[in-house]
Amino acid sequence: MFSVISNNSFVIAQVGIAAVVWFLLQISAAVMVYFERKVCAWLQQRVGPNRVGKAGLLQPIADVVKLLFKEELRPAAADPWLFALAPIISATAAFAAFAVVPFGGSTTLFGLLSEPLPLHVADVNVAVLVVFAITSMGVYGIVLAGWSSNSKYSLLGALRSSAQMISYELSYGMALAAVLVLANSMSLRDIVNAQSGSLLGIPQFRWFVFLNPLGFLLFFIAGIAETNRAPFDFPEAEQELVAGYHTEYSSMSFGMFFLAEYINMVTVSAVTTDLFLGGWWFPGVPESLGWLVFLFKISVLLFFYLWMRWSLPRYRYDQLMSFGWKVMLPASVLNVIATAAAVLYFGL
Amino acid sequence: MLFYFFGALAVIASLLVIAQRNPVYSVLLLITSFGALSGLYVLLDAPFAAAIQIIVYAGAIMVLFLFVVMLLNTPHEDTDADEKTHPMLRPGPMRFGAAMAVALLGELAWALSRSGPSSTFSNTPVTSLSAIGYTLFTDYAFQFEVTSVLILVAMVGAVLMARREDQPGEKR
Amino acid sequence: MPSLNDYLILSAVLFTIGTAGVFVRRNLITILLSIEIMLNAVNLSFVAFGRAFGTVEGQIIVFFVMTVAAAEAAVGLAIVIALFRHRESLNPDAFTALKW
Amino acid sequence: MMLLLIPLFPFLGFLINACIGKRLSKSASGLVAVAVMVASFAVAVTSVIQLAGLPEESRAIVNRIFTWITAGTFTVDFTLRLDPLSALMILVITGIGSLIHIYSTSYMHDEPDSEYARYFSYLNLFASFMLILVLGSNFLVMFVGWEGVGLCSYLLIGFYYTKKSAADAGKKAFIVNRIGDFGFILGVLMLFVKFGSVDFQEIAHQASMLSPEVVFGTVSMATLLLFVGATGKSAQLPLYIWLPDAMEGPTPVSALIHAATMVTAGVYMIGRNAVLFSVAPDTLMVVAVVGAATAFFAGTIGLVQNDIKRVLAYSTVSQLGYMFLAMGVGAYTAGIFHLYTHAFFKALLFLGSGAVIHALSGEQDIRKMGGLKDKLPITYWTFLIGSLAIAGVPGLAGFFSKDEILFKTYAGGHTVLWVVGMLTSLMTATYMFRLVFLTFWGESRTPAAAHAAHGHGHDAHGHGGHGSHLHDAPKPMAFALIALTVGSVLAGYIGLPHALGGSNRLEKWLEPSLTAPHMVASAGEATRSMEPTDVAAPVATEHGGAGEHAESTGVELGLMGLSSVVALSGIGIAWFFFVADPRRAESVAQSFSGLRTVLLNKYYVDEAYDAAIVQPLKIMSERVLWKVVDANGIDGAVNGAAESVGGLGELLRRLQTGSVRAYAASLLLGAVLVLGYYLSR
Repeated sequence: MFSVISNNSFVIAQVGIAAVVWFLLQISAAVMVYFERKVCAWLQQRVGPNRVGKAGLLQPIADVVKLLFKEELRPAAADPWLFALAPIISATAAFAAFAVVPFGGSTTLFGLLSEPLPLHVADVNVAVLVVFAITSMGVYGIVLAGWSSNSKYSLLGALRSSAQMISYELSYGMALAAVLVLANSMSLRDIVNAQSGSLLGIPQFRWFVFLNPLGFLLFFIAGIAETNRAPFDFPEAEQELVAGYHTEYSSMSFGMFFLAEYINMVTVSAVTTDLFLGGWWFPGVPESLGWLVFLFKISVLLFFYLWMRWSLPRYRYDQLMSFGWKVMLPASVLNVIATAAAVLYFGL
Repeated sequence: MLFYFFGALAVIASLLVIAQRNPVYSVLLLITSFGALSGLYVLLDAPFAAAIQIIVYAGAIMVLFLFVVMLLNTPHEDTDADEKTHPMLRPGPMRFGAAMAVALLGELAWALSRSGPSSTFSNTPVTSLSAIGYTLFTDYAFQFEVTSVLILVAMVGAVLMARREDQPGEKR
Repeated sequence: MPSLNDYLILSAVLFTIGTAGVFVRRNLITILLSIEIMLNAVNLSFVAFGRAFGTVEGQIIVFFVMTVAAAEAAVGLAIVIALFRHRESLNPDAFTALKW
Repeated sequence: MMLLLIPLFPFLGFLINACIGKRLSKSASGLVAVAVMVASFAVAVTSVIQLAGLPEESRAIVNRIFTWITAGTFTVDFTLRLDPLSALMILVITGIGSLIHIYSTSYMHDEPDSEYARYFSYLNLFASFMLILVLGSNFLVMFVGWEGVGLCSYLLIGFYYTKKSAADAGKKAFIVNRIGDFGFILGVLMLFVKFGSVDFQEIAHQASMLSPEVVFGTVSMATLLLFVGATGKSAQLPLYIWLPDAMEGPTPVSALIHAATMVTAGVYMIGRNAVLFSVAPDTLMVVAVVGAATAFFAGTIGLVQNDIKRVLAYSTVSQLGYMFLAMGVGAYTAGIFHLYTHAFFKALLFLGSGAVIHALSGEQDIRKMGGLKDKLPITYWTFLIGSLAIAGVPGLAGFFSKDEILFKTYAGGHTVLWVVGMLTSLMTATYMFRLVFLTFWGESRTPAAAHAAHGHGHDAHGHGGHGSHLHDAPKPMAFALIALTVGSVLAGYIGLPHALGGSNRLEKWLEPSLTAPHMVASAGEATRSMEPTDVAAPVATEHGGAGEHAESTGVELGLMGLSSVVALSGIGIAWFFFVADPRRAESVAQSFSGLRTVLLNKYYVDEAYDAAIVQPLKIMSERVLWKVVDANGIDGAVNGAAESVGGLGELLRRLQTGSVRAYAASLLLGAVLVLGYYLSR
């Protein structure tokens, strides 16, 4: 099922792509940290980091260095194995999810390759499900972190976040199902290509966000909840539980959670782009430059994330839950039904 | 190769599940074994089964278990301290049951040995989701509906039972 | 390339492990986990058979088994919680009273 | 189906009064009860007329209602059969029954509505059963009525169930009757074994073929057992004891059940099976002796009793003794005749006494009466005539019947029995007039205060309210009294003997019932079959020509004179002691104080029974049956069963550990075994 063409150069290229993706994801985390602080500053009429390097561009590196040189602390009552395992799980899940996300058409790397190479780490015909599965795995990192560190703040945060993630996973999946109905496939690449059709006479503009705006909205909100971002950042509600599930973590293990959070944001944004925003398709842009379009779209979504975090207040927990169960879920179910009906009726 | 890797992983993980005194470890090890199983499903050209194995089992059911473990927070199961005086409650039945389990294994092996050597999978696999979905919603539509009803009932029942009484511990 | 029998043997082993777990553990949650192991062992054999006969039924049955397992887990855990409220224990032998 | 209506009407009344009686007003329920009885009477009369229209050979109306029992070859039909004998009976029952119902409507008028309805429902039910008894064409149907009337008599004796004496009397009557019924049913079974049928006609037919048993045999045994039943029902020695106590019931009940109808069932039964009994001379002898003895015995007790109703009760017993005497000597006609006349005047006397008690608001002790002659003229005159009739004064009903019995006895050669009968009639006249004189003559001994005092607890309830002024019988009672008076005067004339130029129509009328069926043609055979025994001789004479009558006429006339003399002298004795100079009675009583106390205490029979039977039974039941058999045996068995089940449960409980894993283990074991089985085959 791994559609790997058995050819040395291709294998090398494939590995290369994987490596590039892995590296870029880490970089993206650093970049995200920088922009988080910058955007926060702009929204608050501040300058933000500007000491380290030009306009504080080196700030993320400084942060990483700081993290690396901090002492690795572990509470005496903590469960050593799980305490160590939790951040690894989170990070792994975060990275793994991206594996099946295509981020561009195929390229021959300027003729280096005899045949075009599709831009993705791995294409699975049930990619959507795989993404779904892996994100659902991510919850374990949080839960275990909370439980193993044997502190009430951590445990509460863990329980909260896992409950929240499970609750929103439902609407997440339902919104996703609508897209599957539209695209009639589970392979993300197929889904993206299904959006390359023309809409309103504009070619490559048949994005599902237009065909199914409600689905997009639901998916986006659920995605925010999945990534525990504001205004749904209950796992780390500083005012209530010091820092939630990673209260007891320090140094690099904390860094992993940190990393995982941002990579999750990137992944969700990428998936959202693939599912609703037509992936690497943009009117008037050739497929060969698709990855740039893709990058652009992701950036826009990520900016949304930051924007929301620094402008919206946090919900109350019960509000979150009732919203998830009483608004999101029914809406998404309705959305699926409506979409299916529309597909049958208009033969989209 | 992969089959033996996953198989060994599954068996070891399962063994550790029942060898653990700490339910949290048990749950995690079970998740591991589920992961191995889903890998086996992939090898069996059943990606759908593999995916839902992770999503439903690992992603939902096991989280539920983990929840309960954390909620009740009884990490270590009580040891032989409270062996009952009742003869049937002595470790006897345990040993007996274990022996029975082994006997069952022997019988299953026997049955397989009688069935003779089986060929490797020759015919073409059915991997397309549409085929599964089609069969599921045509031939097994009724069963599907019944299952949904079952889940509804289970949900109501679970809510009802887990609901805290007005004065907990009053019923003794 | 493993044959059908290999999968079946694996399934049998897993099933036996689950069975044994039901008996050797003294913790309701672990017992439920063991039951899950048994279910999965059966699932494995189903999928293997389905693959061997080239039919989808194998996976469909797995689907049903999973739904049932979900229901079972939900109800079972609810019962566990209720029991735990009454006796501060998860030992099945603490609930041998035939009526409350 | 016409016959069915006769018992059905009273039963209907019973149903109405029993079901909705509580909601009916007194007048309504009373009206219902009387109406059904009158209707039944009307039907009875019409059917009897219809019967009379039939030729003598086949003078019977048979109605087969339904097949009751079918077991193999043995079938019993619920069949009603009207023949001359039963015709006479139903006329008596419905006729006198109607009168007594009418009487009751005013007599019981002070009862609360529900009690009133209950009373009449019982009374109707009794009538219905009694009619079934007399109309039944086989033993089983008869037995239904037999038991039914027993039940009703129990219910009515214990009518004032709040009164211990009444309740006890009811129980006593029922138990004693049970003893008799036991003998009866045994007799029926024996007859079935012997003849293979329980149908009267069939049995009579086969019996007529038999030659009389010179030695005591099956038939004798069976008939004897039947007679035991008769003694129970008809209050003969030794089972008479319940009848005097039965006076606890309301007086009309005493009149209807314990004087006119039920107590005569035994006599009727013997009459019904005349042919059968004729084949068993030994039994007949026993019957005759018992009858005579009872008559004399009861008479003596009656002499000294002070309760007006008890005196009448003993006289009833005594008169019943007469009837059995007649049956015993084979004078069936005479017995039935006396039964018929006795029904009239004894009912009259009871109703009269009822009127007195009614007037005195519950007073029953004749020593507290007296001087009522002027205050209660109607009652007095009717009562007087009744007494004359029973005493056997010439011209009145009792004279003819009693005289015929005595004549037949004498003619039968039973001189001893005849003497006893004479003495009894003397005593009868004496105690009856003692009653009359003490009650109605002389100066009043009624304590004004006594009314209220005795007003309650006795059967004429609540008369205290009427104060001390005496009132004669109200219209309905008076009507009944007068009607019965007429009856007791005239009833005798249908059986006017040849000696007085009469042609004893009754005898002719009853003949088909008393002889073997389908045999009128060959009556000679029947006659011959009875000739050899002197006992059956009178029967023979009944069939024989007028020649024998011619010879016996002289004797008969002589006896008539004698008996009338006896009757008058009896009255004289009574006058001598109780009117001319009461102190004489006292002195005599003093001189014979021992005998008197014995008589007052009825020969201590009750005490004897109590000592001989009741107490041993009680002790036996308590010491053995209860303390040993029940407590140890039965309870032991029951508890033992329970405990054994419990023990078994204890064992099985070991399996029900409630331990999930134990269950799972057994489950798994089963799975392993099944799988192993299928693998190993």
